[in-house]
Amino acid sequence: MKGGTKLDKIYLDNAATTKMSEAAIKEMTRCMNDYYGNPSSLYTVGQQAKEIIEKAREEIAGVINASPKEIYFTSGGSEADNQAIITAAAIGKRKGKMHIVTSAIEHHAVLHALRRLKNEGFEITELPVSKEGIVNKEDVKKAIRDDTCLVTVMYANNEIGTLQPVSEIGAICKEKGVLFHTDAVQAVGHVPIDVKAENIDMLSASAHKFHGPKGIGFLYVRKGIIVSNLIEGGAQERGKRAGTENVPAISAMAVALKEAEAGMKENAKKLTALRDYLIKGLSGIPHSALNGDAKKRLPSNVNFCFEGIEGESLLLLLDDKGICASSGSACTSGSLDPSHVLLAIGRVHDVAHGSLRLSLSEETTKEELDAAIKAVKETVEYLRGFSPVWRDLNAGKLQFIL
Amino acid sequence: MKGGTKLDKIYLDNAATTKMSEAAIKEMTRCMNDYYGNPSSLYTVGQQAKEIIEKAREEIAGVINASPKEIYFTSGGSEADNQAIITAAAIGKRKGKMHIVTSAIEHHAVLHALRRLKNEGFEITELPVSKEGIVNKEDVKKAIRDDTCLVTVMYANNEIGTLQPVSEIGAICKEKGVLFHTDAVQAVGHVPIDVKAENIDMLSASAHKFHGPKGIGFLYVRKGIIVSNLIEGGAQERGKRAGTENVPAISAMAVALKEAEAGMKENAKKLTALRDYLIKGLSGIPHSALNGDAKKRLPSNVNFCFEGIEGESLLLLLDDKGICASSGSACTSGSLDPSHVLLAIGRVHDVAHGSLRLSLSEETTKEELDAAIKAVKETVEYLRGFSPVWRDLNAGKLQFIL
Amino acid sequence: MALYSEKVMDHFRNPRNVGVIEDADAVGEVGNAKCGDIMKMYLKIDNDTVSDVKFETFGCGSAIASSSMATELIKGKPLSEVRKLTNKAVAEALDGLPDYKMHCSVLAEEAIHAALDDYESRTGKKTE
Amino acid sequence: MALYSEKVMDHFRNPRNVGVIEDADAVGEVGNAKCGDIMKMYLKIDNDTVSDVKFETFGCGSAIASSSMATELIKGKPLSEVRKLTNKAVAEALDGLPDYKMHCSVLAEEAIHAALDDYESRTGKKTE
Ligand SMILES: Cc1ncc(COP(=O)(O)O)c(C=O)c1O
Ligand SMILES: Cc1ncc(COP(=O)(O)O)c(C=O)c1O
Repeated sequence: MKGGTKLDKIYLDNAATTKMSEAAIKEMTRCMNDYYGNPSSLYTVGQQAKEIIEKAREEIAGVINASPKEIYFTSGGSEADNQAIITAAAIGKRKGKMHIVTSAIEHHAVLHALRRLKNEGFEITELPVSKEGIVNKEDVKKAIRDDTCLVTVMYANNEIGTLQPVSEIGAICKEKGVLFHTDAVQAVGHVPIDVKAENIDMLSASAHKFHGPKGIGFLYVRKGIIVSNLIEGGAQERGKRAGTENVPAISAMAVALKEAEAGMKENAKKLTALRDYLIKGLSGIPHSALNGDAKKRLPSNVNFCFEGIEGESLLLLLDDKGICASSGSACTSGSLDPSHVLLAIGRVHDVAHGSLRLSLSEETTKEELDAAIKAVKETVEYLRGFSPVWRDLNAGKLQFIL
Repeated sequence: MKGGTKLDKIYLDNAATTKMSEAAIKEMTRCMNDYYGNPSSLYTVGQQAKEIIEKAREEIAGVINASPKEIYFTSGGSEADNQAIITAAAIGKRKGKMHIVTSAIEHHAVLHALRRLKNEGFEITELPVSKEGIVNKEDVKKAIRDDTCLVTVMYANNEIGTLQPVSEIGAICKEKGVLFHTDAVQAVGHVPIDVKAENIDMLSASAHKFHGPKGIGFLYVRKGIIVSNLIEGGAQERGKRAGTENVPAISAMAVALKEAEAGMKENAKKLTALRDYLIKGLSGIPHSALNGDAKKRLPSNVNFCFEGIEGESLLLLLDDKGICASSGSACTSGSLDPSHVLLAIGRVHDVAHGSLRLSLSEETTKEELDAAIKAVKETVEYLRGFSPVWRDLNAGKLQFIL
Repeated sequence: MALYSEKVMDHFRNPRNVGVIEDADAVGEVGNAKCGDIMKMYLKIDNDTVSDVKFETFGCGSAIASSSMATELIKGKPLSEVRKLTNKAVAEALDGLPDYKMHCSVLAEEAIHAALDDYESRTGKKTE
Repeated sequence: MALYSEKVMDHFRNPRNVGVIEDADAVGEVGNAKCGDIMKMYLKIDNDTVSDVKFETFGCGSAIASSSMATELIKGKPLSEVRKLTNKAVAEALDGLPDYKMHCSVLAEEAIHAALDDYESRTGKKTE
């Protein structure tokens, strides 16, 4: 059960952020009230807080088969991504290895951190993805050079939900002796992860993606890798991440993650059925197409393109009908470019503008999806009704792409 | 009124971290329950969250006389300090100005961020402080060179509570055209701050120091200064700080800060009286000394050195008596060096090891201080009872310093 | 604090003059799907006055609202006045647009000017 | 998870053999105030056996506990055995110390060895 007031909204933007679970809110509140001591202090009140975060660290480590000392708490997924990347870059630089392999569909946190490295002299190879949105492991193998210091490929894509061949890439990196980081922000708490079995050297996660609090996440770094600081200062997190520890959020993150783990199998089964139901329903809209692989995708993710309409107007009208959705990358940033992910899977600009991401949670019901399907159908039809593009397509002046 | 269960402890470590106020906990809980939408989303649920953070931004800006666009939310004081420093460094580097002026008593977040810059080729001038722990503004003036890109001097010291001549330094920096950053983590919410009147270009703050939540803070950057990203990624915070916004913590921080502002005058008066009462009480212990200026200090801060004993054992025994205190810089880090702040004010190692910081909150009572004074007296006496140093001092084999 | 003003949302939700004029005296189309915005204006012109106007738009909320508002601003107006319509007027009539959406009002201005140009080239008349 | 083991806290809170032996047969003092730890051991020796021991310590919790435990470990023991006391034995008897506090147990070992050295130089006897 998720906490809080039930909105009379159909919330289908769980890939952007999730509602906190009741247990996580409870834990957060408990710690805010009773465990405010500084974990770095000597006195009992502080040591109790320290115990709480170390217990959380153990629990979180357990979920991904890491050891507690390999877990560093951060303020979220973006920070974890940035720290992983500067860590690998610093190691690479020391060894004169200034080449990094990544995919064309990474989250901006990875993309922009790499862009900065590029400005500092690193060379970045961006691997293409298939039209289903999946990196080819052979491409990874071929891209790795003697001077490659890092392969960073996400676990699951945030826009189109595709699951990447992480364990295969892990095996390749291990064989070649190259560090492997995966941005698992969309995956942790949703699909089973085993950093050891999958040969993952570094992994980023963010609590608010699995019904934990915002503003907290973690970075797993395999033992033996020297972590670089992003935030310098005190000796917290074994000197690798300064700042008074966010005890309530850390503990609530652990609670949420344990809950997610406990329900993972059952939820995945339920969600996969709902997801496929939603995909089937939306496929009924003419000149539409699913983005990303139909099977190798997160159980919660559905992403469509609709020809002849533009995404923002679709979202706003869906909101009027009580449906919270996004166009892929949540962004009112002023960037008017269509998603780099949709372009990477070969959607041309015209079509990429008309995308819709619906991301489910464990609380999503079939009735909600029925309502969503109906609303999307009506709205797409309505917008096409006065779209000059749609008119031209139907008049044969333009060719249908989808 | 602060929230939560009343500990049967006397909590005198408010400089390390504070108990959240009831109102802040309430706001946090409200947002966790009802405003979980992503502020970067188009739909109503997201836009409501956006409204909440923009309202918080306005309120926070108001408290320090900044404009809302000058406020960037961070995960705390350490992150804000780091971002301020890399911002100034990037600007300096572009102009070929690679010299930075700071004080000898900065927090580790500033100190270590500067140490990193030093490794990158910056030159750092560390100004001494008086034996009262205060930077001399004339020293600042003299230290500024043609290639100085930043002066960073804290507003109030975290160990000995001394207030620095911020507005004088601000005026000098303005005159000389050098950026001025102040780590105001200990000051915000406790003493009145006006970034315009004091000519502050950048200022760091952390919510958990003023009864707000942990894991949230802010950086003020004067309009016109190009902010460098510490965390790259999404377009949040006008592209200057990536990561899904921590809506509950941001809003609770604003609530706590407004409360702090409303009570500031009254609390300062009350606390100053209590502080001076505590100082008087502890001064009764022979061969002890107040660290820091008796007047130019935070209303909540008391810091003493006791000759012939060591700080950790004092703290542990005080904890047994229900008193939560710290030795200055909260740190079980493994660093056995005495505080750089105490060394900077001229305490020799022997004495610097025996320091005690007691930091008050608005809820601290005279009765608690009486108990604390009694406990400290007894414990110091007890430890001196089997201290070979104390024996030698009394036997005249060593000379008393204090 | 909302993304768009009430006015924008009203014109987005209830766009005025949506549709096509089959026997339009002037048609203007600007933008392209690649950029995510296309506007098409259909004008009926009698006595150098816009007697009817309709639009079709492929685009975001502010593009649809800008088109709608622009049609309202020129309906019944003499061509000389229509020529003077600026994107600023459109944006102001909508109680403002976010900075990064100002180009939508520009598109509306351009669509109308394109229609006027079309009218000039069809009729040989001058509209300014 | 606590900073120190129960054993450390017990010996810190209730240090055994605290004090001075005015007519000690051997005294060892190590450490210095600059580093934050000074230990002083007073030994009474009869028949090559530690018949009594007292200590004074300026230092942190683990320094006090290490001194206390060390005195317990050597009390009543023949000097040859006392000589063999290692810091590891002290730390183990305390159920362990945090890594960065291990030097406290080293100091305890050194203080006792210093006392034995003092005894040797006073008496000319060998203690190993
Ligand atoms: C003066 C000063 N600066 C910076 C910090 C760092 O703040 P935070 O722990 O919130 O990162 C602190 C407190 O720890 C402080 O007292
Ligand atoms: C794949 C991926 N990486 C990184 C992030 C960044 O996480 P956060 O917003 O918690 O910093 C997100 C979500 O925003 C994400 O989906």
